[in-house]
Amino acid sequence: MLHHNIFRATAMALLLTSATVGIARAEDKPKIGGTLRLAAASAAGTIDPHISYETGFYWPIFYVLNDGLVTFRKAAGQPSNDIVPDLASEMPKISSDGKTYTFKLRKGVKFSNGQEVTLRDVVATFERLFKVGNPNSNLWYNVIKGGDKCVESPATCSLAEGVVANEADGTVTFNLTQPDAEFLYKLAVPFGSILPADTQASDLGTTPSAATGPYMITSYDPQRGMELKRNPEFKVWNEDAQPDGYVDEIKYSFGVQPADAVTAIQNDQLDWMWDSPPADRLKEISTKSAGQIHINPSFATYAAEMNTNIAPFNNKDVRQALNFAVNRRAAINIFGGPRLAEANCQILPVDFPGHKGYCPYSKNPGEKWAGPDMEKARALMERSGQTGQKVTVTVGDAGFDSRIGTYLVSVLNDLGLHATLKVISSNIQWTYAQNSKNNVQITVNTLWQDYPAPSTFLPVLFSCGAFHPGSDASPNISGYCNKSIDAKMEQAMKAALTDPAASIEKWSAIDHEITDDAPWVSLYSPNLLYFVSKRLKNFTYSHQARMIFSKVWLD
Amino acid sequence: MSDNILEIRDLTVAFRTEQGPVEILQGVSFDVKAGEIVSVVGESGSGKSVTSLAIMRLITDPNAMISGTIRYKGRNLPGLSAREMRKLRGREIAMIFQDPMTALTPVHTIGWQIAEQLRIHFGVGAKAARTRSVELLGKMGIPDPERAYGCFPHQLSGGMRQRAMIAMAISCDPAILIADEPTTALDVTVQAQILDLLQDLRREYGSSIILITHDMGVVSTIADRVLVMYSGRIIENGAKSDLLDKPQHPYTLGLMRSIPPMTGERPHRLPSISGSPPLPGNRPEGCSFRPRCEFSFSKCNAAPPLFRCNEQFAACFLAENGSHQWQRNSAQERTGE
Amino acid sequence: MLLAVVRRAFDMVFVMFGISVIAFLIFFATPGSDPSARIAGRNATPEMLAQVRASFGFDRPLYVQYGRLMQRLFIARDLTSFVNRGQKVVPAVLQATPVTLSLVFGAAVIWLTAGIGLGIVATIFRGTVIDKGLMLLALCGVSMPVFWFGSVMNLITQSRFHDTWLFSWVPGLGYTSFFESPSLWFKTLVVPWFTLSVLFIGLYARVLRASLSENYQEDYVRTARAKGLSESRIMLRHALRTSLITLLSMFGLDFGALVGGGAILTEVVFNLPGIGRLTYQALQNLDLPFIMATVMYSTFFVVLANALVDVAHAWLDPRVRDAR
Amino acid sequence: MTIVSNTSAAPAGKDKRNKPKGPWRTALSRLLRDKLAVASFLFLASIILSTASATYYADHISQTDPFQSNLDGHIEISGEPAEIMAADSEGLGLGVTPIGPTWTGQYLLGADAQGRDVAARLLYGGQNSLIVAFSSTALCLLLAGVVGTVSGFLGGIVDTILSRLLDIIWAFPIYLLAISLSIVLISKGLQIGPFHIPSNSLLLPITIIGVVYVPYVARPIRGQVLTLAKSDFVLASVCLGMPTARILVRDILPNVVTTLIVFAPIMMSLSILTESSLSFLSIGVQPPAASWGTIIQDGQGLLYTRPLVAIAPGLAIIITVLCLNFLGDGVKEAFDPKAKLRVGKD
Repeated sequence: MLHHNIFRATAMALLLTSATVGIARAEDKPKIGGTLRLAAASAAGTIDPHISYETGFYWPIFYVLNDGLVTFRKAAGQPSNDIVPDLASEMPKISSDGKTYTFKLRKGVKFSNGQEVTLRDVVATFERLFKVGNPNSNLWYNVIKGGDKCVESPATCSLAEGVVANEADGTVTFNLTQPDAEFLYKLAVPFGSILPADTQASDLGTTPSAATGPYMITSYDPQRGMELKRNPEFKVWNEDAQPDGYVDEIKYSFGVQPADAVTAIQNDQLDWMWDSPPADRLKEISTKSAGQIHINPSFATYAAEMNTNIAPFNNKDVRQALNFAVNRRAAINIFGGPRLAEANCQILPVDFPGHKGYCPYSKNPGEKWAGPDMEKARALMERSGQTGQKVTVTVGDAGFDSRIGTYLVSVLNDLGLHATLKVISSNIQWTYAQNSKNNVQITVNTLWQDYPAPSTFLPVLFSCGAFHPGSDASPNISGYCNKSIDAKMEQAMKAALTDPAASIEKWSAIDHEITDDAPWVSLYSPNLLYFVSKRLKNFTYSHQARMIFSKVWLD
Repeated sequence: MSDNILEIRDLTVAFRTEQGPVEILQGVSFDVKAGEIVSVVGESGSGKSVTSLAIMRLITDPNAMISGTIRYKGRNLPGLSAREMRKLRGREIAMIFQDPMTALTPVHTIGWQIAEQLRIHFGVGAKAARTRSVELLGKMGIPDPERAYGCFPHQLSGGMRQRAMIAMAISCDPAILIADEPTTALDVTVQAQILDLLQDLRREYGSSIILITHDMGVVSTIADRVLVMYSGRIIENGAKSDLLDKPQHPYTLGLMRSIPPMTGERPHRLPSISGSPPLPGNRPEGCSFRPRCEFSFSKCNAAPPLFRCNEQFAACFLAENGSHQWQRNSAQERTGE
Repeated sequence: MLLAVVRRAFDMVFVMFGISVIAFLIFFATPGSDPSARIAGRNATPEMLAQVRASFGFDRPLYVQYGRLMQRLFIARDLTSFVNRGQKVVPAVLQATPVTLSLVFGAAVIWLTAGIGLGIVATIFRGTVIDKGLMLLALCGVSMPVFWFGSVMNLITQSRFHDTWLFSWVPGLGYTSFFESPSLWFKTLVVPWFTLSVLFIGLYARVLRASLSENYQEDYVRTARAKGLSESRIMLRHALRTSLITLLSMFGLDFGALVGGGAILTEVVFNLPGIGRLTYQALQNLDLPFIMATVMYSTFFVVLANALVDVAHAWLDPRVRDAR
Repeated sequence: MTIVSNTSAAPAGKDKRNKPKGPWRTALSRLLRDKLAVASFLFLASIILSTASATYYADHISQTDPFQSNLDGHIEISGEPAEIMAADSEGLGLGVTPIGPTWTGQYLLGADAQGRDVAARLLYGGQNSLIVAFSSTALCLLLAGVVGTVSGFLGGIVDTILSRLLDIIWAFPIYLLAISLSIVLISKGLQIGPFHIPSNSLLLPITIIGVVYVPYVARPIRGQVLTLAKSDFVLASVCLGMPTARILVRDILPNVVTTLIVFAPIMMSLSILTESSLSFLSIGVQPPAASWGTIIQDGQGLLYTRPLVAIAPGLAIIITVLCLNFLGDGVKEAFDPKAKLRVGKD
């Protein structure tokens, strides 16, 4: 059986490299027009692109609405991780010290409200990031000169020194306080969307912003849905950055439960669903509607974060014991079976830049996980002297979390701990788990990339600076603080400016080192399964924008 | 016999119980003549009400077994179809009940309830039914009948309710009116008015009235003929004057004794019949009054048939050969001489 | 009379005030319900949190926060969600109302008709096998968890027998407005209507059966028979007419509670975007403005239903009318 | 002018020669004569017994730990090995389906999404469902009895405050209140003085369900006590100078207790239904502990492939509640036929 599974896993890996399982035949001719019907169980809050951090949910929408100076290439597979010029007419000129970036603004691009995109809008956009309290303004954008001041007093934010427009030659120059290898990524994500200068300096909430992309939002009601129509002002300026859309309208319905969405897609009443199809429908759709399924790897790690500051997980032996004991295959079975996830022992997701297969917590330690090792686990538990400790597994109530939690409880009990499960609203789970005051011992989360660089995982989740005791905003949930690793991360960041390849090597080493310390039990990298209607063609999966809404057409 | 409007023969009503059938009525027979007021007296549980309900075929208990004949104008009521019987009820034979509070539907106005009956039996329109109902209420001596028409039962006094009840009963001009203890729930003064009303009705419409009561005073006021019931049987039957003067059955005598004298000094304590009537399932052998009877003798171990004594009938072996000593005594006692 | 109305109104306001305070306290006492962190976003610093807290007034004393919330809910009517920022609460509640009304109205028609029908039939056949069978069925209806029954109905109509002629007409779950497509509106609601009404059919049939058999013991039914009325007329115009008063008071309270979000489980199971589901989502998201709005809305209907039932009771039952 | 004897004759001739018994003994003997009620009681007892045997069942018959996930295991069915969680091989091979009913000792009713034996969980879940129902009913009746009696008997300001409080809880839609309390309490547990009830304790659903139904019982009891307190015999006792406590114990409490007894089965059936609803919304009994409601919730995710996981606990609930309702009818008839019981439900 085991052998059989391994065989299947390899077969799957082969399949995955082809990125999509649904077969788009060459003779399918592009069609223009029609309404693309999307559905999700619920909306996800504000649609202010400077505020919404819904990387999976709203960012793919923002990518067809708005443009930054640069963006990720709208393409399938690895090329989608590349940065291409967007509202800038070419890639920026970077000074040799890496502290100034000069962009030439493209001429003649208009917002959906008819105004032209001007240098003033660019400047205003970056000031607005601070004014509206962009979630990363203090982490990403404070590298811009004047940024730290803006973080302190957002209302009066001025980036007069940081973002300098030169009306004469139509360029804008960013002055940074220090070199930043990932600055372009930070401009390429939707936070960098250029909005009109007169956009209100507070959360837009449910009011759509002016668009530069092929579509614009015409209505948004979080209880019901969202409607996107063609932006009449849009003309293609760079096919790679912002291609025109095929469909005329996109209609996103909220409040559609996954099971109902599956049925609706089967009946051709919907074209695409955000949520994963429920586990008990997988068999049915994979036999009946195999051609409508697209499975793609995602840059995410599903992991159980352990609190390294309180018992019993302040004991490395216990953390490693749990790592040895957890059967990743079992977790994958909960998630929907071996086709939908790949076992992972380390922090960086499978295939992510810097990921080098490494699994010390396996029957036969090696590059890949090969099965749990209960003997080692028990031995480590024995050594730790923590047997009998009480553990509460705190998980959110959405998705598979509570079921994985149940499984973890069962493993912890097997190891001789006294484990109980605590399910809380998934809406508060993320902040609740972060606050060290709540003494969460172990929790589970899916950690997604922001952009394709190891720094979106490692420093954000494991640096000493990312741990704020007693705060709801402390993404280093493990409370893991290791000065030597902090120093190494610093070095890796620096290296990225000069020698990207060496930097990646460094990140890989850090990844492995943290994995050895076991602040997490990484379980797997989930694959994204998209179930689409028969008439949806040219499904294009980008690592950044997921299904590119402007690329699909309807038969 | 042709002037008998109602002839009842051998009416027996029994209920199936866990202990076997229990006879509530044991072969009741009597006649009612046109225009006659027949009063049925007896203690509670003697079978008076069951008799009246049996005539109306209103015993709905599925465990009831009814036998005997009830001839109304020659038609045997138990043999009629439910539909025919329904046409008769309220139209030919009407009934008024003891407690006018509970006997009227609380959620309809009394006017509506009277009109309902008129509309059912005569098919008259709403307006005509209303006019007639108001008229009837007026005839019953209800002041301001227009207002009373729109009143709900609980808004009227007991006497008014009973008048309304009677108005309803006579609305279709029935040939027989069965009044089941119509005055029990009322004040003494109102009782007299209601009894006057019943007498007026007989005079005006010529209806026969079967008046069921346990009150000898009521009997002496208006009855033409009296039936005395005890434990499911008629034990004495005779014209009022005869029966009151010369009761043939010791039980009747007992009843008479319990009436306080009309004149003279009231006795300190009214004499009463000792003991209580037997339960229907638990009757003694022979005469069921025997255990309470001060005159009982060996013959009483057998059930006495109705003996004729002039125009009176009595189910007592003492009456087998005409009147007896105790009768005279009782008559003297009654008049207080 | 005026005094009674004023008193009644005062009672209503008092109860609603009490409930709003309880709901407010319940949710402000919850750890993690402080929306600042969610509003501030994923990687917010403690300083940013403090800013958000100040700008939303979360650092003010509780009674000030309560006052502000109420002011924005009832007077300014511009209260917005903490989760879906910018979304106004009042229009969302108003939008959900027709869904709940559609569900409850339809179910009410079914349960009144069937409940009264069953009650009458059982009374007519009282003591027989038919009576016992119907009452057993009614009791089963009362004993079923509504969400479970809904799931089973879904399983039958959406999956197992969906491809048969019997249920092929059943559309997928969700709600279509009556004005969009009356026929689809009807089709989507048939199964939820039935599911929601089953419990009440059982309840009403049992109550009516008990009340009618009680009435049949009453003297006035005998009077009605003595009047020569037909059995059906006695049943409908006399016995039932009297029982309806009890039934209608029950109905008023049930209807009020359901319109006020009591159909929460049915709405969740059938994914109907009504008040119940709105409330449930708000509770799950700990979205305080929505919770307050939906709780106040529900309470309003429950309290109103109570008041209306009192009035209707007096109107229908002349005895009560005169008693006051 | 009336006949003196006033013995009423009962036409059916029942209840003759009754020796004077205490009212409760009379009621009990009446209850014992109600065959349906007795049968329901026996059936309930057998349900309780079988849930009590859960440990035995798990150890000796199903031979699995119903609280231990078993996502990667095998069993033997008639000699053939079978995967408990079988990854599907047809089509694209997506999805993992738990083993279905084997109708043998192991996995009699199949496995749930965690590969646990549904039949064994059903018994364990029944334990919790019944414990919650019993305890919350007891709590509710106790609170309602105290509040109703105190409020009705003392009157005055105490009554005003308590009745107002009851009014508010009464008007708070029952499920909303229960859900609100559950969501809040489950996220942090409950602190009563020095005692801390952790969030996954059964005491939480017990307390919540017990409390939210208090007005439904307390209000009728208050009314009853109010009537009793004004009744002639209590007034007479007061005039005779009897101590208040004695009046309470002798005249009022027996009546209150009778009402509570009549309410008990109905409240229990309500509690079971409420518990299952809360658990269905994941805010009742907390996993990995199970109740019938949580098993239904678990089964929701398997409705299409293994519907039995959700259907079986539902049937268990229906049967139990049905028995309780029959018993409730019997108890009502025996103890207080005139009692008007009607408790609102969703």
